Amino acid sequence: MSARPHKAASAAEPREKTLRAWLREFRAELIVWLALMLLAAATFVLAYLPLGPFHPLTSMGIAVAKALVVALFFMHLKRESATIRLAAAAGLVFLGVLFTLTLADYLSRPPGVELDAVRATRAQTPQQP
Amino acid sequence: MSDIPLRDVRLETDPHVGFETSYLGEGFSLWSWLTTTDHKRIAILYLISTTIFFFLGGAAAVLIRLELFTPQGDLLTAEAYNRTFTLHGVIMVWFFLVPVIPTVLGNFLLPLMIGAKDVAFPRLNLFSWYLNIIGGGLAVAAMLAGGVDTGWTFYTPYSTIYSNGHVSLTAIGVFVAGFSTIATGINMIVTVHTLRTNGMRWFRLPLFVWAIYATSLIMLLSTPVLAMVLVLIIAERLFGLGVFNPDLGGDPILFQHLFWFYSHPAVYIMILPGMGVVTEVITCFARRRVFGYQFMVYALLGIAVIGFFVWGHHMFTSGQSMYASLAFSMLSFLVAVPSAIKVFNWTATLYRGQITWEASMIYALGFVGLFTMGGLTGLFLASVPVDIHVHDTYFVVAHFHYIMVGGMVSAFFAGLHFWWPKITGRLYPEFVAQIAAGMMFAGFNLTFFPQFILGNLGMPRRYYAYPPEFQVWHVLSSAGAVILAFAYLLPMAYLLWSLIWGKRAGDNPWDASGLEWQTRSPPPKHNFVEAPFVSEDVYDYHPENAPRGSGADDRRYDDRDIAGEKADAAESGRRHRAAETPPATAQARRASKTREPSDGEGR
Amino acid sequence: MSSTVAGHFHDHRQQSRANTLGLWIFLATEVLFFGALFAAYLIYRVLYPQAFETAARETEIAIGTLNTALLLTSSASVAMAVKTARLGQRRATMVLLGVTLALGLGFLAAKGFEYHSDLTKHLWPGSADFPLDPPQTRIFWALYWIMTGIHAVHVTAGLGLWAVILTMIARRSFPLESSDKVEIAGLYWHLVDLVWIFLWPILYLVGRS
Amino acid sequence: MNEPGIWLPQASSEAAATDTILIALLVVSSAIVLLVAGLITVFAIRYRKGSPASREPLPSIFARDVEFGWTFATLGLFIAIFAWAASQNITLAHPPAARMEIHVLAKRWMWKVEHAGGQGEIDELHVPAGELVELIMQSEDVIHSFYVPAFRVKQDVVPGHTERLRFTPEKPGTYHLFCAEYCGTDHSRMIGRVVVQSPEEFAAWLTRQPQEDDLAKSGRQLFVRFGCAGCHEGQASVRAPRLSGLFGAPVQLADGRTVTADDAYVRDSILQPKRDIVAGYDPVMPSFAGVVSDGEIAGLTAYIRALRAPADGGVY
Repeated sequence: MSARPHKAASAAEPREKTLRAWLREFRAELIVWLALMLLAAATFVLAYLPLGPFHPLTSMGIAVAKALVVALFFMHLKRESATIRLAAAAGLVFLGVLFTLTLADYLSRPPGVELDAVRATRAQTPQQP
Repeated sequence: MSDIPLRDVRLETDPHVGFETSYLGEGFSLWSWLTTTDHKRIAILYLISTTIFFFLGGAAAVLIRLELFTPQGDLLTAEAYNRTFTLHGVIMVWFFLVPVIPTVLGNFLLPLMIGAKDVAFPRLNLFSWYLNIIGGGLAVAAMLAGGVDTGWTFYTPYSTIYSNGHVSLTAIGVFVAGFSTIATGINMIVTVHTLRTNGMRWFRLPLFVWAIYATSLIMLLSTPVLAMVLVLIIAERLFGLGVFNPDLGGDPILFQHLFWFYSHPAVYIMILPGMGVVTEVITCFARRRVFGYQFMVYALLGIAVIGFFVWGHHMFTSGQSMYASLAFSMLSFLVAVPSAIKVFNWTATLYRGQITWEASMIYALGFVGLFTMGGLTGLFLASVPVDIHVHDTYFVVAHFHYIMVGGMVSAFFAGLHFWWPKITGRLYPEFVAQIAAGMMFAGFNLTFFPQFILGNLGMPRRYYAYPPEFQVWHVLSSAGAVILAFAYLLPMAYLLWSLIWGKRAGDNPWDASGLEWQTRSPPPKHNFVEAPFVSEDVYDYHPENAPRGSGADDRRYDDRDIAGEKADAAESGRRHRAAETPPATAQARRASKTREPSDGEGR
Repeated sequence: MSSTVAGHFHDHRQQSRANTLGLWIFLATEVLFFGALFAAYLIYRVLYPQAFETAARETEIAIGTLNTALLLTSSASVAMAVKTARLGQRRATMVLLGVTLALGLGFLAAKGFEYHSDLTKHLWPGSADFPLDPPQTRIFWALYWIMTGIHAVHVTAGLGLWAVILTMIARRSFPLESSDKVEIAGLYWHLVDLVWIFLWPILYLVGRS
Repeated sequence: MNEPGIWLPQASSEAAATDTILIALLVVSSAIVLLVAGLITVFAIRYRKGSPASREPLPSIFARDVEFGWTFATLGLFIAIFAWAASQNITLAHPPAARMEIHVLAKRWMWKVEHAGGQGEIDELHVPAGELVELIMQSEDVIHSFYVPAFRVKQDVVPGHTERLRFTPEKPGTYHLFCAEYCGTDHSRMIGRVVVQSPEEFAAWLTRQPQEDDLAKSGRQLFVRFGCAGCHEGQASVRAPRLSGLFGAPVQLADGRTVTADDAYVRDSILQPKRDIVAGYDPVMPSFAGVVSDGEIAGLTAYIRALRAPADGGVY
């Protein structure tokens, strides 16, 4: 994303900046912005389609894509040093640990042990596994 | 005790080097202390505040032990007892055990040990102290206003629906103190990453710096989850936003998952700095390099990482699924392995050393013994069937007190005594200190070993009245507590005494290796008159009558390596001196000149 | 000029590296701070899928989507502001930060309006006449109020930060090109946007098909 | 039950299994502690400052091999202990059907036990020896924990969950029952007894129990448990109105009104005692709102209704 350096980069650039010059200067950011808006629109549309069990998969997939776009381009993670990338990843890794081990408890509860409210709701909706 | 051979301590002979030119000398007004950004002064502020919290929590502990002297509760009512043990838990965990070593010894020594002028974000460091004080103030205010009776674990639904104590005020206090810990963590990690002096490679860092680094990792990755759990408690109590409310289908076990995801790594936040201090003290007073330096570093990082996988062993009896319990039990056994490695390495460090018994060495070896017992009883609690029997009994109370009081508090006292000459420029009275250390070790064992037996007999935790057959063990424990209380008061007395009447310590009274001992004590404001240069490995000790050879622990750099480092150090020294204009007086430069390693003639 | 190299750093590069690393570590703590909430949401969504879908249908999807657009655009304007700040273009940076402030305030205004309409529909879990049937829907709405509430607090903090930086640039109290204030605040703002990127699908788009 | 020893009797089959692992861990741990403490003292004496012992540096390979050695030794030892401890749990994965199911209701500061035949007990549990018993436990308010040290079993009772605890009592006798999870003010009073009887005795005991629980009798126990007896009975220091013969009689109130003491009056004076105060008494009674549940108020009212004869303060 190397934007061409603007000619008169001094503080007193000409007052009325032409739109085309402005677009050319921020070409990179505008492309990224457009990508984000498209992804947002996509996830919005997909939410209304009858995807059934695939809903969480698609909505989370697109959200992760948007997050990566913002992190890599807007937050310049692409050119940061390894330590900073490690710091960025550390939060997510240990969040993953919290998710997986907590889910391990809830998903592996045998039929007799789960919450009473859960047993009640599962009794009412037989087609739910 | 007096015939034990002691190192004859080299005193500071030069009268006018010392107080005036040190970090303590440049202004003693209240304002200069309250707005200081000097990491050494902030360490002193933390030392004062954590000591006050320590004696506040300790007073609650004495009350509890006196109450349990008799089977039927007669000193306190049930309500008052519940609020007392909650006060003891909250104050000790969040305002003494978690902050004390990283903020007192860590703040003071880390920049010195890596040759930096200050921590990376000095103002954030001061802000962290203020957060700690505000949080502590709120928690103490909640206690004075009537206290909390939920225990320091705040288990729902009791804490959110049924408790009528000041839960929200305490939760806000702890929430604020949590951000103080996060601020310290950020400061320490960035300092170690960016401010190491030239030659201070990662594997030349002293193990105390590694311990603080590993602790900061845990602080940063676990405290936010505690902050959110406290927000959820406050949201449910004040605004009725019941996330854990069983009537709505909420699950109190989910609260326990989120709470223990913080609270188990928190116990590693408490013990890792202690391990770092103990390594420094044992290597100095055994005059030997640490045994297996790289294994010790990987053990520290191993504990920090695996410590996040094991929290489920607090919930074996809570209705957590049996398969998850087995998984957590397995991971809990794994996390015990690095601790075992460290204990064996400390013991091996003593092999073929020149061991002397200064007070800090007594505390350090006491730490190794008591931490071993604490860690091994952790194995009992990690195996599911045994934990089902002894969970929530005094066996657990004894286990975590062995690690926290026997381990961490002994390590803190070891560090306090070891670096006292560096912090204050004064020497404490050695003989009295040895008596206090021995008394603390004896008092501790008398207090908490009977509680293992109580736990095995089934005495539950947090009972203020108990069946009469447990009384004999409680009487022993309460007697031990009195000795322990006295053993804690003694150091406070003679350390304060030494501030005025103590002998003046030189730069390096213990003849220890490490950058902090190469500058003056108490150190000047910017720590070093000229940037120190590191060329040898860390812990450059070797026993008195041992030849310097090619042995495993005397690894020498070959000449090409040393020449290369001297070249780039000279170049960076020139660049550094150009950027720095300290008013270096003649004596300051002479006193802090890098001391030549004394070949073979050691004291 | 307050942004010259602080005493204890050797040079500017070391100081800005320290600031960036420190901020990224703070972002990791923020990820875990919101992460605990996402963990609670994940568990309850797995336990009560039906109740969460009936509850999520009641959220104001129009305002939610508008807010997403506003925040994404403000993220772009911040990225531009960081670029112009590094190039020292003072006027362009001030304009872009002004746009960011406007978008942020728009977000808060829309959020306020949405909260108002939620309250008129008694969607507050504490209230007696909570309209939705299975009690677990109250857990969804409790999470909704806590998540969006704390996120709004972070947005407000971010806007405060931008306002301070904007006035400092206006008063020329620090050299624009050599300071990384704008970049550091930008990183924080992008995180606030990242959190919303995940909040929006799980709170508003659930149960729409 | 109360001979002070150092080890608990093994009163259930689980106790024997758990104790073997406990003792094994005790042996291993004391071995390691003695090893470490022994080495430290030996080194401290042998290598004290100025002692003649040799200080040759250790050969480098020696350091590395020893390090790997004890790393994998401890790893292997710990995994072995885990496998052994876990094996005992795996057998619980698919449990045999328990013939005897007892319902336990935990509520703030008492255990309500109900046997299959409807016999009710408070803070007591009678079980036959040698038979697999399954407790089906629920909590009415906060988290409690059913803990019988002599059986080495413990199970938290979490509100919103139905917890199951399975054990086989072996040795007849009376054992402690504790609440192990902190549950509020009288957490330490929420204790009781587990009585293990031979099957014949147990069957006899079952028949002697009244089939359906006598409400007034449980009301009496509540009357004592909540401390009402402390003031409303005998020569209490606090002046409080006598309740015998109260039910159905008119009551003169401090503000001049007279009301008949019916169910509603008893209920109100329990929940909001300050509302209508009996003439001649000062308003010292604490409110029991949130402490006493509706079921208990019904029990207390039944008990007060039974207090007809004014003589000695009531029928037990």
